[in-house]
Amino acid sequence: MEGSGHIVLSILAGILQIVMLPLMAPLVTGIIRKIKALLQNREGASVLQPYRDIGKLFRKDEVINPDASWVFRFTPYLLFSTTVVAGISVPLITTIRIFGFTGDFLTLVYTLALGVFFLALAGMDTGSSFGGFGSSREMTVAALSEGGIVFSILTLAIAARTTNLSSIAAAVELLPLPSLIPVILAFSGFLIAMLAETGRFPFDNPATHLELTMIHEAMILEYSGRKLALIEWASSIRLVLFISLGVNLFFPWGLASSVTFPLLAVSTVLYLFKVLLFCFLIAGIETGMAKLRFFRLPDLLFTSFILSAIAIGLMV
Amino acid sequence: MPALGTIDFWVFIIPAWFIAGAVVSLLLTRYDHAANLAGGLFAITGAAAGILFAVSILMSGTIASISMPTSFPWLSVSFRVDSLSAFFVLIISLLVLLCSVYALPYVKHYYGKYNIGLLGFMYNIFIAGMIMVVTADNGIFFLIVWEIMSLASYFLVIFERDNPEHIRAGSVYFIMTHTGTAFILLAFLLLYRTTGSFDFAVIKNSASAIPPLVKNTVFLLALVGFGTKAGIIPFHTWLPSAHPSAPSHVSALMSGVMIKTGVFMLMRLFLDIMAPSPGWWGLVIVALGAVSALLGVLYALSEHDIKKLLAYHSIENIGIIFLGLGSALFFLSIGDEAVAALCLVAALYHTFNHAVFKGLLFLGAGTVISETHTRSLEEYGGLIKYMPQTAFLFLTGSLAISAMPPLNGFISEWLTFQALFSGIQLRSAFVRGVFTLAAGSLALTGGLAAACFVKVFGTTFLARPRSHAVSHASEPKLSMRAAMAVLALLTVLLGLFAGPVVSILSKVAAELGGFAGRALAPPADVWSLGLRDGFANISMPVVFALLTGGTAVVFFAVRAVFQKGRTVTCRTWDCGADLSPRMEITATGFSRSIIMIFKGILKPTQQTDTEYNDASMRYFPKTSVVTLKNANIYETYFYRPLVNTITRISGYFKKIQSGSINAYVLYIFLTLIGLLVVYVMRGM
Amino acid sequence: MLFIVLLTAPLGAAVASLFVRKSTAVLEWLTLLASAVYLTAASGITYAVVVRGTSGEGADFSADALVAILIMIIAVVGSAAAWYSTGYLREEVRKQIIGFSRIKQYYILFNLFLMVMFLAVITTSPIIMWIAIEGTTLSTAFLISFYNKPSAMEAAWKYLIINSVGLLLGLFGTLLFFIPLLRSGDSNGLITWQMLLDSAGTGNPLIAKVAFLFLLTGYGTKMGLAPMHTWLPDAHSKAPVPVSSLLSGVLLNVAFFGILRFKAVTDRAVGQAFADNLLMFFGLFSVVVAAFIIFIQKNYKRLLAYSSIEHMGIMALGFGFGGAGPFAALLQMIYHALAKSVLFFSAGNILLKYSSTKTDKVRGVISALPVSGTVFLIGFVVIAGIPPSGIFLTEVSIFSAGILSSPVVAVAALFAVVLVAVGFLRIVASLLFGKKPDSLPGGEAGLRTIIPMIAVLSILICFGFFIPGPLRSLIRAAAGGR
Amino acid sequence: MAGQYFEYQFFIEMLILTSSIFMHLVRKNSSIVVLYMVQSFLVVLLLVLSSIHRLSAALLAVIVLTFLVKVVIAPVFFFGLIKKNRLKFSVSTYLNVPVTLVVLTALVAVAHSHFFTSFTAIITRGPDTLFLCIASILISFFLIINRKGALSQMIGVLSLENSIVAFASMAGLEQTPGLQLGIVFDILVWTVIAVVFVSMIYRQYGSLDVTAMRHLKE
Repeated sequence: MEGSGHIVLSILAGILQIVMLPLMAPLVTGIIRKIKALLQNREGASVLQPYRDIGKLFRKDEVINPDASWVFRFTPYLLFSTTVVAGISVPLITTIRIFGFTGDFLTLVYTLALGVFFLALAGMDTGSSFGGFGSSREMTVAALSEGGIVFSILTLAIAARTTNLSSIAAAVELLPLPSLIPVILAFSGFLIAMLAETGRFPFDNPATHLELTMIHEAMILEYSGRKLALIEWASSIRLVLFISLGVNLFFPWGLASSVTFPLLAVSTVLYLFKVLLFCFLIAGIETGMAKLRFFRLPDLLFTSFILSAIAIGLMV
Repeated sequence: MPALGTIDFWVFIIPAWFIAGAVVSLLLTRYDHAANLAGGLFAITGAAAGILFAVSILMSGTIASISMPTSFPWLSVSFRVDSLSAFFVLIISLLVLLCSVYALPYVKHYYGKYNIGLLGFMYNIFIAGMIMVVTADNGIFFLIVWEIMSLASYFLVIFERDNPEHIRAGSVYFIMTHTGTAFILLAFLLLYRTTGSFDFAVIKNSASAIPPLVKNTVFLLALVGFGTKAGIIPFHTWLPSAHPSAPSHVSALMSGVMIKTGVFMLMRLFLDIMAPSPGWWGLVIVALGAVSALLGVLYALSEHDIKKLLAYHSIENIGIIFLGLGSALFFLSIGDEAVAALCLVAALYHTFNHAVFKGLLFLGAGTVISETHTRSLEEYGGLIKYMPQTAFLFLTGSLAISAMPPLNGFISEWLTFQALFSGIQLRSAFVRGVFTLAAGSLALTGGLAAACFVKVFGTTFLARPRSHAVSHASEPKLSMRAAMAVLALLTVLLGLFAGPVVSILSKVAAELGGFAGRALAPPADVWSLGLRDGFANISMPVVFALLTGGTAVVFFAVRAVFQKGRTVTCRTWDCGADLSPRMEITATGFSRSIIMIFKGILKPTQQTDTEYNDASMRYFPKTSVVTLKNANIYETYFYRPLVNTITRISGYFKKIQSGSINAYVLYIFLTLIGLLVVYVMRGM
Repeated sequence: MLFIVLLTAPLGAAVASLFVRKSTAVLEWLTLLASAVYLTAASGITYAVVVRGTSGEGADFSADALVAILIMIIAVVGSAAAWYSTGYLREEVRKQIIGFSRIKQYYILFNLFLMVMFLAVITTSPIIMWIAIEGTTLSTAFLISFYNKPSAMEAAWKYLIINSVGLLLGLFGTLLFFIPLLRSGDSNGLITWQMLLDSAGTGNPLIAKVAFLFLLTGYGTKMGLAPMHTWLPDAHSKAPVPVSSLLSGVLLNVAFFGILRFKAVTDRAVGQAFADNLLMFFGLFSVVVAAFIIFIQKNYKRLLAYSSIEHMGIMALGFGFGGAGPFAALLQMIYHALAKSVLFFSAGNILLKYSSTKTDKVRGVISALPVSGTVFLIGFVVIAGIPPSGIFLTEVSIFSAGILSSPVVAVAALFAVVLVAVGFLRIVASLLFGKKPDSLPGGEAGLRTIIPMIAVLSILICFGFFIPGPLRSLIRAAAGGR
Repeated sequence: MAGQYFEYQFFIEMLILTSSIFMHLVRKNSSIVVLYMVQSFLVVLLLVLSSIHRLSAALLAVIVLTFLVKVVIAPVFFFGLIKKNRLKFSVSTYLNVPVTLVVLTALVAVAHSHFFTSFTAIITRGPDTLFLCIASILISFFLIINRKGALSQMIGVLSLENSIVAFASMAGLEQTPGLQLGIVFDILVWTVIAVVFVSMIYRQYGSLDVTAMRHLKE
């Protein structure tokens, strides 16, 4: 009886693991927008607005440049799928490895990179000036931020003696107090790199279409209709994916260590709460900070890298 | 001579077959087509035999060897093929097979212009040289075949000898590789001084008697010598100019396998013959690897010549191989054989992978070049519409080299990362620092490589044509596409079946590291691949399935749910002006931001040429050309001063030949007096 | 008998040529006939040496293994050069550079030159050897000034004076070697090498040392050891090409032969180390000087001359290092003689085509002269010691002898040799490749300028891969019993 | 050994050395040829002295021939050359007279220094003669270095040869007559060739100044 309940719960957790991120992603985006609006003394749109946007885009006709090749048409699907596949690896509510074969953090980073690779190609595919420089900037930032992401998670991996994300989360929870200093350092590194990876302030402005400042938006300028919808959705999943990584790797307290219903319920609530806090953090940063000039970004990214490297040095 | 049909016989017959092919090709030199066919068919059959031979050695685990004495006492024609040699024979044969298939139609455009018989001769000699290099068992014999390989490749580099640029590239190549050989010779001579033999087996048996100072000197000499061939920074300067000068299928071989022979010999020497080694050897190699990987990719980014760019990526990938190799040496020195096995597997795996995807990319580049007659990225564009299959294959190669899952580049890079992570967990702060920086360099390298290949693929195949060069491009001959397709398939298979590959490589590594028989290899089966004590595990089939399946599901789901969407084809809004190719981003423009970020390392020089409509009123420029180049700091701060110093010294020596007969007689006089003073004084 | 034939064949050709009027063909036939004769005679003598260990004729002439090697070198390179001369000079006549009287003078001196070289190696008397080597200077002086241009005069004059001075020092050294014999009262009659060897231990070692110093300086001048080498590039670059090939490939070896003979005596008198160190010093200095000058050389004939200096230096090193060195050095002597003549022949064809020895005036030789260009390239590979050439093996074995006895010298020489290859390649690449001038018609001059070259090249390549047993034992005997 | 003539030999050798030194000091080409003639004559005298007790017809023939070649034929050639081309004065030297003298003194000192003391073993009585020969060799050698004229260089080489012959005869190192004949013949041919060359050089360059021949420098 306990066995069958366990299995049922496991399947449930597995499904949750797969669908939770895609489903809640637009909401998180909406929440951040809302908080930002409130902080900026605006009323802002509803937190559900992103769902409506995506839905509307899905139903719209699309326009495609005749110069575009199959790369342009194929990219949104691949991007969406890589983001979702990457999301499966992230521990959301439990430290148990639900899918035993996934969860390696390098795989996660590189799977996400695959999406970016194609997105950058798609940006160049239509031959417009915007798309090209958007790709260039995106790849520049992505190349530099990859080190920060890898290293900040590596700090934890070394402490945990594993590169599996769920196991890292489980191990970090048990770390002695002195080890928290490197964890905090690594988190600062992670935060910077994550903002870059998800195209937030001070790296990119997700809400702009000004040619001088945009990176991500420039690449996808040619997209419309359902392809745009997929891309928008994927980027919001990407954001919540990184938020989840941040909250569950660096602050894993409350993650369910076994598959029982009460534990799962508590950890789900805790997880959502942590994500909400993180949303406040991001919104705060975006409100309090100006976007940096492009050539100032590398300094910040190298800072992230160095912070994580120091953290590794401190972690024995 | 071993009996016909035994495995030892094949050791001898495979190189002999290539040499026969070389001779036949040369004899047919008057008939271009026959020479091409002969050279190609001999290479293809020889390579097929080589694959079978290598696989049978790898599978059976036997060691094939033959040795024939020669007229010279210290020289014997000795071959010995253990699993490491067999592994390299396999890589070489595999790439040779595909490149030769590719070359059959490719070489046609040289008909009538250059000597095809000679090409076939040099090509087959080159292959025979490579095969013999990885199977030689005597130092002098090794040096001979090593130089044969270098010489043949030199002639292949200058094959299009009317172009002064190729001649210059060839000269630099020859000079550097010959100097490198001198370092190798010196290393062997030192070993000979202490062990009294040039035979690898003898040296290995008395390796423990070599004094540390000699051993360390040999290490440094061999590192310089073989590092030059491998193209490790700072000895790489020949590589970016030499590889592009050769015909593309040869470039593929040079980049894909020839430079690996340097890696092979480093493995052979340090892990096998001279083992055990002190820890700092490994750290030096790791550091060199880290520097080469990062700088290689940065130089590649600032390059617009497609073949040069690929050549720079070879430097990068050799750096990655060095990371694995160096870590293996280091872990062996501290006695951690299990991790050493992992590191070696990473190095070997990446060696294989790089051969496959670099071969693919060079063949692809060769196709593009032969269709457009230019090597400049700035003149391509939109080729995906003229040659969709080539584009797809090239994209596969690009993804593989950028370490994108689920292709093969990812898995070896993943293994290398894991190797470095093991180093980071060590106790010594210094060692940890080295490994941390190396891992950082690798992480950065991966990202930059992806950026670079976005640039290459984007500017070459996507968007609109940038020049007329593209307009007459079309798909190449079937066999050329087939060769590339097989390589592309291999990038997938090598990624998908990482588990079985790793278990084979583990055997090679175990034999090489001297810990055969102990189960130290990373546990691997068809489905997954894990590291000791569960540090990490990965399942490539699942990653593959998820990515392909996921994409398919998304695609069909979206199709199914939103059927109503209409797709309109319409030009991009162009603000009223015609969209022209000049509005597309250029290769230079694409990488400019990265170059500027790393300007401390790359030292870019920018040159702007502006032409105005009106001489007096400089408000409306007609054209403006920005040229972004990297200062060649090795040239400026090392090679150029070196050459200048030698030239200056030569100037002093030249003054001996002053032209004055009185001075000449005076030399004789002074020599005589000087000798008398020295010797008669000493005799007293 | 064979010894007499060896000397009379070229002498006869020279004398007979004196009486030839107006017919170039007769001159050519005389020389070619002589070459066939002395080639046969030399082979006969070598065969006798291989079979019996030595061969001799009366008290005056004898041949041991070393002599056999040298007469074979002289005969082979000499007859190839004779053959090549016929083609080369015809071509020059066609270009109206020279006339009949010149040709006649050429063949007379050419044959005399060969005769005195044969004499120098087969005689049993050191003094006759001296006279014969002086004879080489005299017979080649006018060959070097053959074109009667100011620069050729300059080269010839320098050649004459420097070599005369050197050889007089050699004479003085030779005479000093006789002192022990004098003490033993055995001064009547012809003094032979054997007598010198027998008496070597009896004299004052200091005198033996001084004698060898004079001798080494003197014969070293002729051999082209730095810093006494100064005449060599001038003479080689100004002489007609076949003569250059003989100077470089043969004459230097004959001078080295003299030094080796006396070294054997000195070794017995004062021990090996003395002469070994001297040879090492001069050898290294020659290699280094040649290497650096080759690095900035701009004239391909001078380049070949400096390369000869380098190789003489390496051979000296080989004998200085001991161990496996002498064997390898003698083998290298053979390789070098063959390779250098091949290189000079092909350089001659280039010169005929382009009329310039300056490297910046010559481009695209491979296109203009496919055969000569290729041969030049192969010659370069051989002479630069790049595998699979035999010189690579001999050099490696010299270095491996050196790394055991004097590592520093060996390492220095190794890098100098690399520098030579580098400098050589720069010139080879600029000569052979690239586009040939459009105004230049392609095609070789004629078979007579090609066949000798190919013939020597084939011998060279065969020996590079396989050394026949008799030759090997010959070299071994020569190296051991020096 | 010709011991009884030791004083004469010493005296003659002294004169030979003096003639070598004077070759450095004279300016006129004809004077240097005369000096060479004198020196050759002295050498012949020395040969006669050293072999007087075993004088044979063959030896006499050699001596006569040597006399003919060195004292008669060679100078005749040289005078003819000088006359034909009106080469009265030789070209200058590198070192001026005082410095030359200093160098010569040094060379004589070197010859007498302990470098060559072992040569005392050759002649037990009166090694000084041998040292004079060596001094003469070195001084003749230096003549070739110091002089810029082709003719002077030629004489220098011949003088060097004279000094060596003198040394050989002093030390009792004469060879068989046949060999000596060979050497003399060699010298004769050499002289002829050198004279031809000198006149050719004069034709090509308009002077005998060897410093004009400095084109081959690479």
